[in-house]
Amino acid sequence: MYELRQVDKHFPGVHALKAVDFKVNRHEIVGLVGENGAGKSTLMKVIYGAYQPDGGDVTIDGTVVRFQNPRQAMNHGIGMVFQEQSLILNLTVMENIFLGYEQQFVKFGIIDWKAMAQAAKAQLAKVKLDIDPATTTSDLSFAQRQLVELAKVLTLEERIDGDLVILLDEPTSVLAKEEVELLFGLVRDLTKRASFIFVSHRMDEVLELSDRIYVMKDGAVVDVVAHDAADIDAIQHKMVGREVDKEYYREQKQKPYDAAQALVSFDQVSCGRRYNDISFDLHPGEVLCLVGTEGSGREAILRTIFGLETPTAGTVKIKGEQVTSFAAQSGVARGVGYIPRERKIEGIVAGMNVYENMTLSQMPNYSSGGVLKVGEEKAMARTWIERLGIKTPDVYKDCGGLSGGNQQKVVLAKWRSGGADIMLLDHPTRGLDIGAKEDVYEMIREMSAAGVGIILVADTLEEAIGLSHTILVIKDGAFQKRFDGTPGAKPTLYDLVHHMI
Amino acid sequence: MSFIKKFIEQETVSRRNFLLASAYGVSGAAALRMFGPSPVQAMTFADPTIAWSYRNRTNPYWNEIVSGGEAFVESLGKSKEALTHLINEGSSEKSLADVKALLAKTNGELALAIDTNDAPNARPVVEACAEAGAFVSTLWNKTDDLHPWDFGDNYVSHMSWSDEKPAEQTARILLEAIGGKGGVVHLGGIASNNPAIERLQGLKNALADYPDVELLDAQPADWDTQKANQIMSSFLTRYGDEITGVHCANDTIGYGVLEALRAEGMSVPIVTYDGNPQAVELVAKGEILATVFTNPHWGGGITASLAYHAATGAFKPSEEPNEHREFYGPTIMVTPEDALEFKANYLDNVPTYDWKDYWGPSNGPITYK
Amino acid sequence: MAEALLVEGMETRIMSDITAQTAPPARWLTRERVIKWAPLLVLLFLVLLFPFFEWLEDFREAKDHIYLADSRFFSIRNAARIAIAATPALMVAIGVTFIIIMGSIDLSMEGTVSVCAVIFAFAFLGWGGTLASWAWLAIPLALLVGAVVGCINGLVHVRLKIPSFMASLAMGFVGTGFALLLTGGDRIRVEDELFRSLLTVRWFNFPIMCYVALAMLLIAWFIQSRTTLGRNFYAVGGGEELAHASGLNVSRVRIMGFTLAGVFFAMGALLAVGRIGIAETATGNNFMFISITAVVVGGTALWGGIGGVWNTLVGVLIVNVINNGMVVIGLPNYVQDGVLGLLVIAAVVLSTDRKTVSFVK
Amino acid sequence: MSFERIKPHLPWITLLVLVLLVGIANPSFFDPAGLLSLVSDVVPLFIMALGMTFAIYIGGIDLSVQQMANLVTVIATVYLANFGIGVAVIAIAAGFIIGAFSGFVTTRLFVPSFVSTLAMGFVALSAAKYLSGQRALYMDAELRDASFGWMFGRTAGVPHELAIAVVLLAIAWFLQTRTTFGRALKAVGSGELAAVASGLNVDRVKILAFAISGVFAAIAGLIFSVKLSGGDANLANGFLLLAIVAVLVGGTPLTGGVGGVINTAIGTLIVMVIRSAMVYLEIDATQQQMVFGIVLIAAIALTIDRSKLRGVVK
Repeated sequence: MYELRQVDKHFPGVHALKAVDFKVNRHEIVGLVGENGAGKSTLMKVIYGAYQPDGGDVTIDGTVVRFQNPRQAMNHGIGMVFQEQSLILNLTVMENIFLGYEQQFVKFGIIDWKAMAQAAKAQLAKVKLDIDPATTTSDLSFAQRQLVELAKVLTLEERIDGDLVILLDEPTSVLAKEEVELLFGLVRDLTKRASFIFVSHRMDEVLELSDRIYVMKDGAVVDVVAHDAADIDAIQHKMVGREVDKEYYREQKQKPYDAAQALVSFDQVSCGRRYNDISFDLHPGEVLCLVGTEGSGREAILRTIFGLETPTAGTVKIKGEQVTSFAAQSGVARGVGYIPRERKIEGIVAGMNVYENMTLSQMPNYSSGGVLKVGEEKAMARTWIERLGIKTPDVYKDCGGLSGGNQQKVVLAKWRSGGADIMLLDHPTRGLDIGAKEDVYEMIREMSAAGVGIILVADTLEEAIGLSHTILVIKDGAFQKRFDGTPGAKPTLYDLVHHMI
Repeated sequence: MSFIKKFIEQETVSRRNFLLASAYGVSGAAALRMFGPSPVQAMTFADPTIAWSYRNRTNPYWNEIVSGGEAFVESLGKSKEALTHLINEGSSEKSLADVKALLAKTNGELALAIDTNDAPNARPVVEACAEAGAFVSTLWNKTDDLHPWDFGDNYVSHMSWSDEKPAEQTARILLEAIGGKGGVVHLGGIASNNPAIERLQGLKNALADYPDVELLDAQPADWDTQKANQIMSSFLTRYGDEITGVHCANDTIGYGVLEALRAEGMSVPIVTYDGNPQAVELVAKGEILATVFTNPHWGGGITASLAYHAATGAFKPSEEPNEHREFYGPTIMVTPEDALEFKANYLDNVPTYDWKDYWGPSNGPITYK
Repeated sequence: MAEALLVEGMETRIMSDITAQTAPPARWLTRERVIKWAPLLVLLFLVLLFPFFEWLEDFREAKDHIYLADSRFFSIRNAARIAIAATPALMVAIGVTFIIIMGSIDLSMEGTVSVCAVIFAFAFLGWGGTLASWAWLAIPLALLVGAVVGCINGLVHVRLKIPSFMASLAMGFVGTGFALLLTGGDRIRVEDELFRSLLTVRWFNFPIMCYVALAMLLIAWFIQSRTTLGRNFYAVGGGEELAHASGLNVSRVRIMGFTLAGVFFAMGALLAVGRIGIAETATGNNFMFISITAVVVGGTALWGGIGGVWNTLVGVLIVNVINNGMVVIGLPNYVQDGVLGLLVIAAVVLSTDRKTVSFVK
Repeated sequence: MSFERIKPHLPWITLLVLVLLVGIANPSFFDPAGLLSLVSDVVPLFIMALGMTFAIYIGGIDLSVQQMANLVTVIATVYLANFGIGVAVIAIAAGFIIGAFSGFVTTRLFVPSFVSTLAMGFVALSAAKYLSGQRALYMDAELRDASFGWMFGRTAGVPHELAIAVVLLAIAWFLQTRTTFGRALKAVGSGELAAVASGLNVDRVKILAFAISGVFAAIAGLIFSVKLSGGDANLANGFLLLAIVAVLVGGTPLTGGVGGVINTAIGTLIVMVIRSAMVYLEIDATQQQMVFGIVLIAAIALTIDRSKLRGVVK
């Protein structure tokens, strides 16, 4: 019903889409996978009208259409649920749902709030969300917001006579497992009324949900597989274009750590309502994974060690010394490195180039008397660009223009080159494609072998299990259980989930 | 709060004495002769550019000044447009920069009439003109240590008004009108402006003879109608019926005060300063008891004329006595009795002045305290 | 310029049952609530503070003085005076409130007010000089002029992609310059008794202009809360790109916002002329900083999305109460500026929710 | 040569075009002595704008600079007799303290700099009014020349004022590009949260930026005071908006992290050219302000590099 034929899209210096054929049938869920930079997001933007293709046709039921902007696409029944949280937080739920389409509730220039609330209620019912439509959006949980976004797109149903195509861009990235299940149930249910295009980095989820899967690589569709014929390894092979390491998490490289000394010790530490009474030790060479649902307190623990949060009770020791003042500066001075989840906001400074970003945390090492030694900075940057295989034309490249994986490597280089021996990794592989993920895993093993203590909040449970020496399960800010992760004796997914929820 | 105020006022007085000691004490009289009377005759020009530099066009006072300048230019047989306007918008920096730009443009062939916006700005303006060989006459603002005779011919003249006496006279009219008892408030100009200081001093001088009248408060209204309006209404709250008279530093302040009183349906005697047409009408109606006309039209014309004629060599400033270099402008008291007559003579029909009678209407040499 | 990032995204949240109703705040006196009402509390505090100083002064001089009852500051007549002083500024501040809610800023008010005042006065005098003639058409004309100036401002900002700070600052110069060009520096008196009854006729102790301002405030509130445009201001301020992606014509909303602000600036001009009976190039002077300060003091955030016209009313009153109160208690004029500055800082500090803002510039 | 390549050079191209336009209309504009004099007269404004650049570079603004300069003109005039050249130290210290306090209020108390600096400006104004006794004061000429006469001489035809400006520009440029502090400023301006997460003491950087802005404003006030040989609480009025305009026209947007002190130098020159064009082209007095505004819109439209205004134009 909805079809792209031989669609091309060029940007200066990039052939982003190469004669892409893409088709969505009624009541179908189509998966779309590919590495970062494979052209997924360009394709999506063409579909929902943010970009106009340079060549080829977009057809709906055989009629050629051309969208100048997202609104025109919406008027043809194409809606988008965004990857980033795209609700406007200071508005109420119903305002968000009908944003841009308030006119239907306006009588004599006056908005009929009651009518809007009623209509919003109906939309929320579609996604089985029972909340007051007048709630301010910032008061909702992430999962609730995700459902509101879906409800917002579903308003197309009333507005459009024809068929609906709804794009779901990484809808599960902020959701916990059971919430994902709920969302999937909902989506399957909704196929009665709409078709879906599902984009995710989580291969298992794509496989589980999709009827057909489009695999993209370098701006072209390289394969289309049906649900029943799908095989993770085969798809990954197509995406990456080479054999994926069987030892995905590099377990063979996991070496025992030195339990004799402790880099970080938490002794009955509490931090307000975020977490309570947490105790553990991190040793040199150890990969310690904090596992829990969103909001269980794992990030807050990381931020405490780095100095961004001040605990309300208990003792924190770093390298034997008790920490009294909690500030990022002192964390850095003690050799703590932090790879934040919000890479683009907290990780790199967009607008600053590669070497400037790499030395940001360690300027005293590259200056004397406050005067920078730019030559040394560049030399260091070149060394690390080579060492980590960072893809950048030169050290002057604005980091905001690098791909996600390379940005992550720059952040890593920043800490590693500064000699950080306690690394805090918050979702380090989030949003990275398989190749980049493997690079990150490789680096974690290298650091571990070099005696760096690592605390990890992983993107998936598999990742946590595969990478860690030790797993701590946390629920609602309280410690639940400690698992040992020696290769061969690793806990199972079920073991962990059992204690998480 | 008056105890705080008293304390701070005492502090101010003692520190002001210190200021006087430091700034005037060392060698106030021995003025620097940077450019000295030059031995060679200053170069004169056949047809110098004539320019007026002033604060802004939004104040009727300056419009009158400008009209005088334009009348003078027309008397030379030129069109009005021949007068170059430099407007500083209340910025000394722009005032100086514009003068410098004009000096560069005219290559020094310039006859400049200027109010430098703020007293300290007069020195660099005059120095720049002298250096470029241009001729400058100043109005109102200059510091006490700066004198035309220290710059040979190039600093032609300075005209100011001694506002203390006329302000004292209007104050007396006000104090008589309220029967010599009660309370008055004063709304002043920008606090550091010379005329603002003198006009308040005039009021204080008059008050010395009226022991039963209290000066309730004096606040600067920055020559601004809206600000005067707000301050007056606050005064009404603080002092209420105690206010039996209002002394304003100029007409525009007076308008704000009148409106504040009108809003309350009150009527309190007020006096103002400047003699703007609108104020004169109000005097005629009796809404203002008195204002002082300083003849800005003549002032604007004669200042330009002095600079121009010195520049053309029609007269040689350095040969004139000091009282022809620094002098007070004329003042005319306008009261309800003579307001209409005054209006007919000076405002409705602007008299044709002899722009070569430089010092006729002037009011004696400037004296320093 | 004023940029802040909500830490919302990084704040960890406890998520239990996905479909659960969001729990209503358990306590009545929550932090959020206190912060929301902080500007009003500051206003109340100030209203009680100045009479205290009056009382203190009389107490030291051993005069009889019952706190509040004998206060000159705390009286209906003074309330009317504060109201008169505040009305033009309130109109201007309401206009700029809409812009600030959008996360933009408008610095063109001084020029716009002057232009509107001057054109109004010319038209009013030219068409009869009294409200009882066709001259009343000067009022809609002035509002139209305000709308046009605001619209040009918005067009320059949106179409030329110049940040609003710079675009409106330059438009302010143009406006003042245009007013000067029209008047040549003259002041225009508007003496019509009927028009001046805005100031001279009082209902229940307050002059008519206060009721006009109140009516405009209600209209602004209506626009803010009951019209699509008003709600779209909040959407744009809360997340412009998201609003755009939702199909909102953000450019149109912005231009409409600046146009609407222009209308309110024109209203401010009319009331300013009504108050002193004079229209001149200087009519707009001093509105810029005072109105923006008032908006911020009222609790509308400069980074957009938060606040509204009632906040602005409170903010304008706070600033005017301080100005009036300082004179009333006899504070020496040269400390008044400094005290105003410090009180403004204090008021903003009290009404900022430091927990939801991670940094401010 | 694509348009993208030209973009970063637009500010000085605009300057050049303006200079040529004015010069063609009135060739006397090209007189070197006249130009030199015009440039040296804009020095106090330039120095103030230079300081303001630091505040804007981190994404803030400093509205206290004009009042700061007012205060310094008074300080310099009042204390010249007592301290001689030492008043420079007092002036700079005053600038630093008031600027740092604005910075403190902004960073620690979360008051937007638009309001905090405006308010601190009022405080400085009060101090200036109090110190001056609300009068225009003037310096004793001999004392002035003994302590600060060197500021206004000429060496080899170059006004010393200009030399001071160049030295200060060089210092500011060095600070911005070659020091850890300058790097930290850029990080704070472009991505404050990442700077925090890199362990930078962001609050200190921001407070210092405002303090530097205050110091430069104080130096501007001092030079202006010496130039005018006096001081009062309104002497520096009219500087503020022009200083902001100079920074913006130079191509340092209010969003921070882009542009810098060299841009401000160009921006100040653009302002100077536009302003003196009024005189050179004999624009009618009542039209000057309007023309200034219109030319300004055109200049800003030309000079700002929109691709670097990350995200939306607000």
